[in-house]
Amino acid sequence: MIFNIPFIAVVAMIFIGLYAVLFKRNLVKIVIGISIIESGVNLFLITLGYREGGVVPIFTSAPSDVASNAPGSMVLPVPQALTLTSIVIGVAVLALMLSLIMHIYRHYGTLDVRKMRRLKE
Amino acid sequence: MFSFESILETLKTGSGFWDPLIWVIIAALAFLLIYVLRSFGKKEFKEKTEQTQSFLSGNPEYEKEQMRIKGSNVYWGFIETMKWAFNILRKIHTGNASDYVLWLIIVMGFLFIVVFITGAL
Amino acid sequence: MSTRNIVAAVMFSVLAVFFILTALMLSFGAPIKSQMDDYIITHTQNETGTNSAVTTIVFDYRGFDTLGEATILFGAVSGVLMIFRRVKK
Amino acid sequence: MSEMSKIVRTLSNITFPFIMVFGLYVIAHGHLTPGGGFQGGAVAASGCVMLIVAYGSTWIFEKIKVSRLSAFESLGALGFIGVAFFGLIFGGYFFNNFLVRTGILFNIIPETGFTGSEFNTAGVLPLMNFAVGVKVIAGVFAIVVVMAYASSLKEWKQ
Amino acid sequence: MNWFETITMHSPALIVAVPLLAGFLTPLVSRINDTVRNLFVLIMLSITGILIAILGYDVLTNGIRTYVFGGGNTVITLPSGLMFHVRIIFEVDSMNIFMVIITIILAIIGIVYSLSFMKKEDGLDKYYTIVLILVTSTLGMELTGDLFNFFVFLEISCITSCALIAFWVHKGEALEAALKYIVISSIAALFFLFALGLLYAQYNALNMATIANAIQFSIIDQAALILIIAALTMKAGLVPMHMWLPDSYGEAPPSITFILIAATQAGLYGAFRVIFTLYGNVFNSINLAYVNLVITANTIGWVLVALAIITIIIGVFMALIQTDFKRLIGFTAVAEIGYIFLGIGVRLASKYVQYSGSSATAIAFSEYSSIALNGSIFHIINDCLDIGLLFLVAGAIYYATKETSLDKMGGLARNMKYTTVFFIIGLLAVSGMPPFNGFASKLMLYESTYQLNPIITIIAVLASILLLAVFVKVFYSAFMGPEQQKFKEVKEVPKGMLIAMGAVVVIIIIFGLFPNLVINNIVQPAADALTNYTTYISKVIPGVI
Repeated sequence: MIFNIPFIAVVAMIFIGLYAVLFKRNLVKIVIGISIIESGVNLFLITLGYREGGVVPIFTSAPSDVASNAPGSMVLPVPQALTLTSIVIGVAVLALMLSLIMHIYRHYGTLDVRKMRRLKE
Repeated sequence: MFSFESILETLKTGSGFWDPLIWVIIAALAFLLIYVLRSFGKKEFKEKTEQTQSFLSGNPEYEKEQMRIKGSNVYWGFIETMKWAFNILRKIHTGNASDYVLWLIIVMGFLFIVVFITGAL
Repeated sequence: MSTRNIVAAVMFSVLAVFFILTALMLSFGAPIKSQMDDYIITHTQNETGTNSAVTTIVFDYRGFDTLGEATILFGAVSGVLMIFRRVKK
Repeated sequence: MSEMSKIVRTLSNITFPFIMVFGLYVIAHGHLTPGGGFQGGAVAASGCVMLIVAYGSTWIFEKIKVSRLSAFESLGALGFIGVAFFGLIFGGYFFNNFLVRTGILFNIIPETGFTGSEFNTAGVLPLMNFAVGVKVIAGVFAIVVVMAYASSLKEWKQ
Repeated sequence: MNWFETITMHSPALIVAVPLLAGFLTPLVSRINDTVRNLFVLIMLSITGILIAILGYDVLTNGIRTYVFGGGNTVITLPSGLMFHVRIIFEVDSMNIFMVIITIILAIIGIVYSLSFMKKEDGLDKYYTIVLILVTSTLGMELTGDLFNFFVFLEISCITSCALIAFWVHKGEALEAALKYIVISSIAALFFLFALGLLYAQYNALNMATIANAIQFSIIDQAALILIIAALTMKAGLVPMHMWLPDSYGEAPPSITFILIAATQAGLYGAFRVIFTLYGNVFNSINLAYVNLVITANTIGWVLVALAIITIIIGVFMALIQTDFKRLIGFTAVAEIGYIFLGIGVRLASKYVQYSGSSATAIAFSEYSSIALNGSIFHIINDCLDIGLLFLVAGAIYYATKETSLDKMGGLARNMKYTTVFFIIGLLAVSGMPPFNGFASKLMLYESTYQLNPIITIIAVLASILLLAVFVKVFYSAFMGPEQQKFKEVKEVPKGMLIAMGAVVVIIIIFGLFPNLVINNIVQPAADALTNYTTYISKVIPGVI
């Protein structure tokens, strides 16, 4: 149980982000919350791939004893690759959201999410 | 893969069936019947006479522009009767972005409760 | 404290409880199964001639994901440039 | 935003080449060390963004055509997908690593640890890394230039 | 191995790669001039359509076809007997083919429409680039057999749809709709990624068939199922997560909305695939080993039925009080989504166990469940065509009069004769009037739902009648009535838009008059591919069942 603290940290990060999305009114804070959720999910993927006492799965700089008894001595590489993809996706989403927010501030004159309600009913 | 006979089959829907070709034939017969009935109409009807004027209890007829009903006034009675339902619906549809996320969270929690209870059985 | 905030807080905590329940079921530091990753680590040098297993996955074993990733960046750049275009009204 | 003081500009002039060289190093050694096209491209693009901060977005926007940047980006993306299509043509499968174990280039099976022939490995991966690096530099730079210039325009000020 | 064999073998990759290559090339091609760019886009999409036709013929005749990216053997077998995948695999069965055909039809018609609709706009090179990438992402979502690849394409479709919804940047509402859409769909996609990680931690695999082979439905699997279902139903627009849908559909350019419908249906396809294949052991298996999971399947089925009924009611009622033309059609699109989910729910809820005494002897689906599934799958394509046609008509009216509010319209039937005829056909088709295509699928849904529970059927039929009432209101206020002064010199829309709308109308009439043509040739194979999920697994993992 106590060894699941990394996963608890992941859940904490995800829900901190969700708190920002649900209860904050500033659009920029909502976007920050989405980035925090995404960091939590990335941390989750990385944490899944950890192996007790493993090293980074790169043979160039690996010590000879580690490379000799691979793969048992290396962390899982697939979650790291997935995380790389996920990070770039997050960058793209962030850029698009921020540029939309700039335009919205120009049109609405405010960043309050409660005033951004021309499309209701 | 493609068979021409399958075009003319009838669609079996469990207890019933549906064949559009029969429907088309019946519709054509119905239109023919309508035409026959229409041909029994009065012959002395004239266009552009006072026969075509609408009788508004002696009042002069408005011009066409004012006699038009706007789109939001159609079904006024129905909407007025069901006002309680429409008020609830209007209350749900707040155009607030974080409310959209809140609905996602609500559905997620509901599914968690339902599935964990039934999955534990 | 409006009704919306009360509902939000309640569902928020319910979901948090379920997430923590799920997280406590996982095992940290000792993956349950690792056949795919072991295969990749042991065969990365012979199959793709790469010393870095992560780069092997990113560009060779799962290269199509990386193409989609590049497509996402491309689409984001095109979208930003389209949003910031000069609109003649 | 307007340009900053002369100290900042001089220091950015001095550090800019080092940042670019480091970014290109990360791109080139993507198949040997942690890093790769995306990371190195991000480093190099951050160097370009430093120039925007130092010299002001309007100056950069006049110096650089954004349409040319987007053309560069599509060239990088075309290089990436082109390598994949070459894999379809030469190797018989989409995204096939058709260069490894052939006598052309990047074809050596590496040894563990630092060996003399380590750079000449990994088949088509260095090519993909380079294409992605070009793409990321151009893309991120274009995004930042456009957003900075738009935020510096007058009608965006309330 | 002649060239046709080669093209057929590589077509799953080429179907995704060709529009993607076109999208990367469009910024360079558009530097020449506009006509070359438009021709280029059309030709590339036509090539994709030809490839889809080849692949579809092959799959419908020879069965499932797989494609391994990067070559190598499909499945790695360890000495211990473990079998798994390392590379990304495209696995194409009849359901994928069905969805891909819908997507390419909508994409080509939407491009033809936008060639004349968007002629006066600027920034068109970026527009066509992003449209091509959106079509690519939709095709990829519908072809892939790998979960993480599905997530990547989901994000691509999210980003490109958001950028296209915000195309009219001078309207604040468009930006607002785009921001709402990207906020909720990126959060949903992140939850999808979290669920994917849970499945990866369990089975150390990302391939759908591998996970479906090993699925155990432990607590972690249940959590993953919940997160994935919530994310994908949000993508499909199920109530109460539907509120982004009328915003986006109403504010995007109509030619974009026509393609966005295909992207929405791709999320729906993901829900189909997850429920019926990835969790096939739970919802789809008649193996007595899974007898204790029948109650879970029934529960999920009834939840889906309830949500579908609420979806239908809310969609129709909200559509009744709208005054904006495109937003009204958006709410009716929500109602149509409800009909599709009704079929899935009936299928899941009709699973039952036969007991002899106290011991279970067999698990079976009621015979009407297959009809429900057929009707649900058939309704997908009808929904796309009908709602799409109505959006195209709305776009034509906007093109001619620069108006979307119903209060300001009136008497348009005098000047726009073809558009009026097209709207009448779309009206009758979407409200399920015979002999158009909406009637056949809705009839199948009604008949199967009636055997599950008559009250649900009554509500659905009443909602369908209300749908007709909604569109009669639209027809009266937009086309009928006395002629308006400001619409005296309104012209009929250009030929390109008329050709696009006419093509949809022709397809609608053919589907309506010969429903068996569709059901026997593509709908029934798709339903079979969904129901026997073991063939899907054993195609990539030999020796299973």
